[in-house]
Amino acid sequence: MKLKSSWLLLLLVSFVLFLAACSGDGGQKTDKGATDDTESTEESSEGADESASGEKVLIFARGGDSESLDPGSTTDGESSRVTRQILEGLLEFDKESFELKPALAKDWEVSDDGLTYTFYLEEGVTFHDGTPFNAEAVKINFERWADPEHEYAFADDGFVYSMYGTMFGGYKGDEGHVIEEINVINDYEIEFKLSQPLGYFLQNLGMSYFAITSPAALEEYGPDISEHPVGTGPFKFVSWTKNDSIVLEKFEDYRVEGLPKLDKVIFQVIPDPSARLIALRSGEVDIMDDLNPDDAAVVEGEDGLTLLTRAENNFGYVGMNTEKPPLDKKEVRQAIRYAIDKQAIADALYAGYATTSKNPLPPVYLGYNDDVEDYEYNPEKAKELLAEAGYPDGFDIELVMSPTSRPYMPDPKTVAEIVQNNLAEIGINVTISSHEWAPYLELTQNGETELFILGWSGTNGDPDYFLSSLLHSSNKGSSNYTYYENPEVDDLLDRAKRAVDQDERADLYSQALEIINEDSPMVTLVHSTPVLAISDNVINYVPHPSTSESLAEVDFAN
Amino acid sequence: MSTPLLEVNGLKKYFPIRSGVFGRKTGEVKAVDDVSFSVMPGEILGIVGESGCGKSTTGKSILRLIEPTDGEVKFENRNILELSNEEMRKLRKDMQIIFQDPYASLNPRHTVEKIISEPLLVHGMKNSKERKERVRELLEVVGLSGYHATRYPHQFSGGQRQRIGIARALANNPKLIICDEPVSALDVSVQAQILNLMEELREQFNLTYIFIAHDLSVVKHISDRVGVMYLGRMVELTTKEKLYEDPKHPYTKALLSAVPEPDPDIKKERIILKGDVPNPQNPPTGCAFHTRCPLAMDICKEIRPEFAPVEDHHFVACHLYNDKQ
Amino acid sequence: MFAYVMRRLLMLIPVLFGMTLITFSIVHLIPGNPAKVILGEGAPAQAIADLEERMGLNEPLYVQYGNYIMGLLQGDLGTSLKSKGEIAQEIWPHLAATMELTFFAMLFAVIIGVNAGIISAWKQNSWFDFLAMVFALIGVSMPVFWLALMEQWIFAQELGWLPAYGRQDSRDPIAEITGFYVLDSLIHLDFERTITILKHLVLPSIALGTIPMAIIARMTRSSMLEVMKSDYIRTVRAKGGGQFLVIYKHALKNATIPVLTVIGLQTGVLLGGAILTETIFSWPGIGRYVYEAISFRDYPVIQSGILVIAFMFVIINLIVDILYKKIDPRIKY
Amino acid sequence: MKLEETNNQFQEQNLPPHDDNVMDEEETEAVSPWRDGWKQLRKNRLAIIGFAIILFFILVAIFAPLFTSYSYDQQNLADRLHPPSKEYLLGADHLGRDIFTRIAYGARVSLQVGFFAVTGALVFGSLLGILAGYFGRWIDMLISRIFDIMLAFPSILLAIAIVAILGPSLENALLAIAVVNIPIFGRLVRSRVISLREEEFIMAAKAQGMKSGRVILHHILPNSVAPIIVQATLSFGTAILEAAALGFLGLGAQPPTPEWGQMLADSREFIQLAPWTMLAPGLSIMLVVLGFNLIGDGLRDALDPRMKN
Repeated sequence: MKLKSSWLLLLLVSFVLFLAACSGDGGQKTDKGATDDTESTEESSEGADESASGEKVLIFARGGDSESLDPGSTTDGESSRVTRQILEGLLEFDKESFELKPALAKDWEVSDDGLTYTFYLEEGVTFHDGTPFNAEAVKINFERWADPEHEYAFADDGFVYSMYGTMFGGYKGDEGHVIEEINVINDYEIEFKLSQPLGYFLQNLGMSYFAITSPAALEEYGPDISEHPVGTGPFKFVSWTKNDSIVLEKFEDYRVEGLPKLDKVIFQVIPDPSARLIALRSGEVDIMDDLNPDDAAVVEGEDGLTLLTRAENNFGYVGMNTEKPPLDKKEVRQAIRYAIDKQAIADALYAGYATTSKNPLPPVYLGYNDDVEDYEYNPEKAKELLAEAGYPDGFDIELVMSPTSRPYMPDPKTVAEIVQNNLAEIGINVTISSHEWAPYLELTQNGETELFILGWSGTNGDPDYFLSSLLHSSNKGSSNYTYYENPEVDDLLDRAKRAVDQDERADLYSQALEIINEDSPMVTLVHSTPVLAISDNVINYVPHPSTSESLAEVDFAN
Repeated sequence: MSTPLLEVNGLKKYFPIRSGVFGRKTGEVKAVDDVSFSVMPGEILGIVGESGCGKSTTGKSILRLIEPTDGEVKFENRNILELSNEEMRKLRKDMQIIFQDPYASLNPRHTVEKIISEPLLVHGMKNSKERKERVRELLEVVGLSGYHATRYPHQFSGGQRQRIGIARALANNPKLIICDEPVSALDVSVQAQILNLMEELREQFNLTYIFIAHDLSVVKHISDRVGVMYLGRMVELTTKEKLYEDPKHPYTKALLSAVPEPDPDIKKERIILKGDVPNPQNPPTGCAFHTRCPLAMDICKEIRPEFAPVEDHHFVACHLYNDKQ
Repeated sequence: MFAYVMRRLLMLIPVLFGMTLITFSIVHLIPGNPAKVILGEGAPAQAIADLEERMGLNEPLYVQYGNYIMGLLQGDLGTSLKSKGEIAQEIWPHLAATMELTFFAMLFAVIIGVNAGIISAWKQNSWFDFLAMVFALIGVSMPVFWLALMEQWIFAQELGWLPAYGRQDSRDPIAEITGFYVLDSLIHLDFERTITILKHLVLPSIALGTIPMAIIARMTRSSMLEVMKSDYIRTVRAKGGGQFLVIYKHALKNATIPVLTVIGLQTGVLLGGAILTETIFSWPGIGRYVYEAISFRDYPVIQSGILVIAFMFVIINLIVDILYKKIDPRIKY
Repeated sequence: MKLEETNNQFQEQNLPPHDDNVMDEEETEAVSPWRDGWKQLRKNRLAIIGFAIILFFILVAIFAPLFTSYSYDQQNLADRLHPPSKEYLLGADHLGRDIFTRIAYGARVSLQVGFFAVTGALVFGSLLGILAGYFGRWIDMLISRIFDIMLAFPSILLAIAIVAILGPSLENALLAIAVVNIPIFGRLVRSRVISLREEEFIMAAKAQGMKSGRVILHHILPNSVAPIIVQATLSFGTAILEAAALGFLGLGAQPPTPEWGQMLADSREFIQLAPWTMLAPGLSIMLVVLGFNLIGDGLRDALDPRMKN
């Protein structure tokens, strides 16, 4: 008996303490709430940019956690966002575009045949673990990605470098693999020999996936490298609480004098966009990515917050499996393109932060073809085309989608509902079925879907990454989800890939886009301009179209 | 005499006791331990004993409502313990039971009509009109009225319910009815009414009863022969007259001394049994009664007395008498 | 008592075995190919086949199950496909986060529920009783996720009293010792931080604890009403003076059984509800860990996560049963 | 509050024995135990409120088209996130659909899910419970262990896993909820059967020579119905909550089906812009569940006072 009452008493006491603690603080907060709303936000964020120890700590709120911090073995944007701060590649992209800039390689040369690239490396750079950065380190990293048998490939632990395979034509021993050999000329000079020209070879090297890890760390951590990244970047890795936060701190010996400005960067996971915004407004975080476009107006109207946009680097589309009847008929596909009101989608769901698209390529890209004729919203024409194709009364069809928010499409479910509504007008009866992201991709890859909603974001600023991946027949079963096949297009894309002259490439891509527009394997919907919000006292933060930007120069005002 | 209607030989029912980590069998309660007797057609055999002595278990084991552990139950010369479930089910037409608790033994969600007509249905009376007729008839036989048929058990008093129970038992004209303390739950005034009814019915329908009770006064009223049980064993069995006039077993004597005499002038020495009924999980060795027996001898602690006739139709299990033979 | 505990532990073995069988079959029934998931968009078929072979996915099912059980017996919960990390290590912080949240939710439920129940019974048919029981009824019917959203809207967004997400101030993360942040902050003697962490606990604990709170209130009230009919209480009442405290003490003792019952029954509900609460409040707990693993088809995490949650549930029920037995030896199973 | 108002309708066993001729007047009506329960229930104010709530939602579900000039999937993008007004009683959602209309049609979905999930769980649970309870031995061992194992998993987690296997859809969510509720009914029925098996009237039925099937169907089942009905009513509420939770996680009904949980999930993004969109679906879920809980409590008091704790 004594035991029972005593534990209850203990609970009682602890709860009273708990309440007392909360109410005490709650009172304080109420005072704040009583003053002007905006003032309180400023107040708290001002107090917040310096932590108790006087450090500059930036909190970056995002929707999902990183998969892995080994940049080569993941294709996940949330991973490269973080690794971008810790590791660097030979080259990097300019702040707002895909223009190449030197990074670990201060200079480079390309042979006339486009088969030999020589890089001159920065000298005196050290990794976070104190070991020196040199040509040998570069070679080890590239060999690790290319060769599953390499001692640091960790293939037995499930490490796969699929971005390397995609960008460099496969792995060691594969027919299409372009990097034939890598020669270390001296500590600070390295040479890549290609087996065939690759129009976007340099462009690839700017991607955050091909960043250089300290070989000593690979040796030390083995497969745990995915949780202990060691690079030459402006910030050092400190800790990772899964599904919660990743903490980075300033790398004092960073190769660029005076950078980084911040002492600490914390990537905080807040899955729900509205909770993320609440946190930003209350000063709990400084930057939030993936703002719901509808909330952009809220942010713009609020003092203390600034709305930022990323440059268009993507497009969202409704894919049509060109092998499945009745979608195998070109007229049906064109009818569907006419039936969908892209403008309404852009206006309603992106709150204006999107432009309708006619090419499966963003307008800033090489080879963008502005001359193709857009399929304006025209239900009448759509009905005619349907009748022409032999479906005057429409048909039943399934539309598959995944509700996961993507940069090109913050709310796929709503898009699906609008598409369903649009197609109903021309007699096509759409059933929506939603799946989780991973099984959804598998379904579409296997060509088991009819209509589906997807999109594509650029990573290296090259049109090949869009067009070959999505529409080259050799990618059926992987990223060619529409199962589109046109030998003419294949040929144009192949030639564009190998051409070294950029004007020639642009022309080839324009021609391909013309044919694709006629064949209509997909309903291109919009190029979205992802919006994000930051606290006003964060300065020098420039969102990059690839979604990964360096935070080295970011600082707090005052 | 003709052949017995029912013969019980060496009937045993042991309930296992499980305990410990693995729920192993660590012992058993010998609820019925080697009981034998027989019942003649038209006879009323009373079985008495204190509660927990195994008399109810005996009754239910005979009907296989509880599966006996061992022994032989012969009904009209068929060993019913060897019958298949279906054969047994059919035989139940002839062997019925009236339960002790008239409140618990009637399904509270059925009308009287349904309660009484159900056994008719399961034994082949498919015509519902016929069944209705029969239910009315039975109700009147047990002293209720036809209009009671549409009511539910909770609308009746205890005595009325027991009448319903009797009507149900009678439904298929059984040969044997085991009455498991049919009146012990009732008021004394009602008890007599029910007992009288049962006697009338026996004559009317030529029934055979095994009448189980915990007090001798009730049994005296109705039985032809009486068996006395103690701790799962039969200790004495004889005709009613002999039992009441010349009880042999010390336990029977003690029981009888507790029966109130209608005539207060008759002085009677009351035998008070010392101690409690022993734990049936761990019954005393030898004669189970020796711990409480005023006449216990050394041999009683060690050897179990045989259940044997000491006179004609008078069986006793006691060393006092075994010696005399 | 010892025999009882031992028997309960032995009875656990087939249940645990069945649980592994269920988690194993769930994972193998979920459509989708783990190798493809790992390799991501656009992996060549050969690479997939190679990976399948390396992962042992080509082995017959019983071999895979055998390997799984052998691994479990050695404390190996597998490796996450997504992060490539050891699940046994990854799962602990999540588990700690959920346990802390569940604990405070239960604490809230017990303190409020027991007291409301006692006072309601004491003041039977008063306005307090009426209000408390109406609240309890509404509480039992509350969709946890809606309550969480409303709390977030009102207290975090509109009033700004309490934080909207997470376990702590992320600007100033705690140095973890046990993974239970309240405990950790107390160990650091950093009481300011304790308060911050408690503030983060308030909204999710209330969301999660409302249903058990309502059930406890109702059960305590009805068991109290029976106690109040007892002679003991009648005597105290008749005497008058200071009676409330006497009865309160008496009542607390009697509240133990309903509280234990609810803890036993509701832990599962809490652990399940945690998936929703954790998503809304960005709580890095095990519910979210498993849920995200399901959407990414991280099979080993799904398998081990579900198993760990079920295991926790089973253990808590075991403890509750043993406590029952200790409190009231008459209870038999 | 009448929660405690115990009635003794079913405790006949405890009544003192009456005189033999108490109730012999011919007029006495035959009072079935069900009717007693109903009488008791009618006196329970809270249960009546519960009935009123459920009746209201049933009417709304049936006559939904009469209440509104919109259809549940009619989009009007120009009016998206329209605040409540004359035109849109409860406002419009992110696709400019009338929330009131969607709530009304959503009542159909929720009530149907509740009904079919509970019926499914009840039928299979009772079947297994009877098998386990009546036949005992290894059948009981097997079934009871399966129940133990299923109950070891938090139900919503198990339901999520089942939906993950089958793919998200309303039907699969319903199936999952039914499956996770099977052991609840199974255990209840099993324990009922085991306690009934010892009752004398069951033994009496056997003594009459009835076959097992008849004993189960005519004697055990009818006497287990009261607690089953109570549990079914309470489970109705739980099932609706679980369906809404699955819908909230995107694992339930598919668009444009107006499922309440899913509506809540959709409106969650607009907590800043249009918080009213969250109110109606949440309140509807709560009210329906509350209604079933009130009825369940009332039924428990009326039909089966023994179940109370």
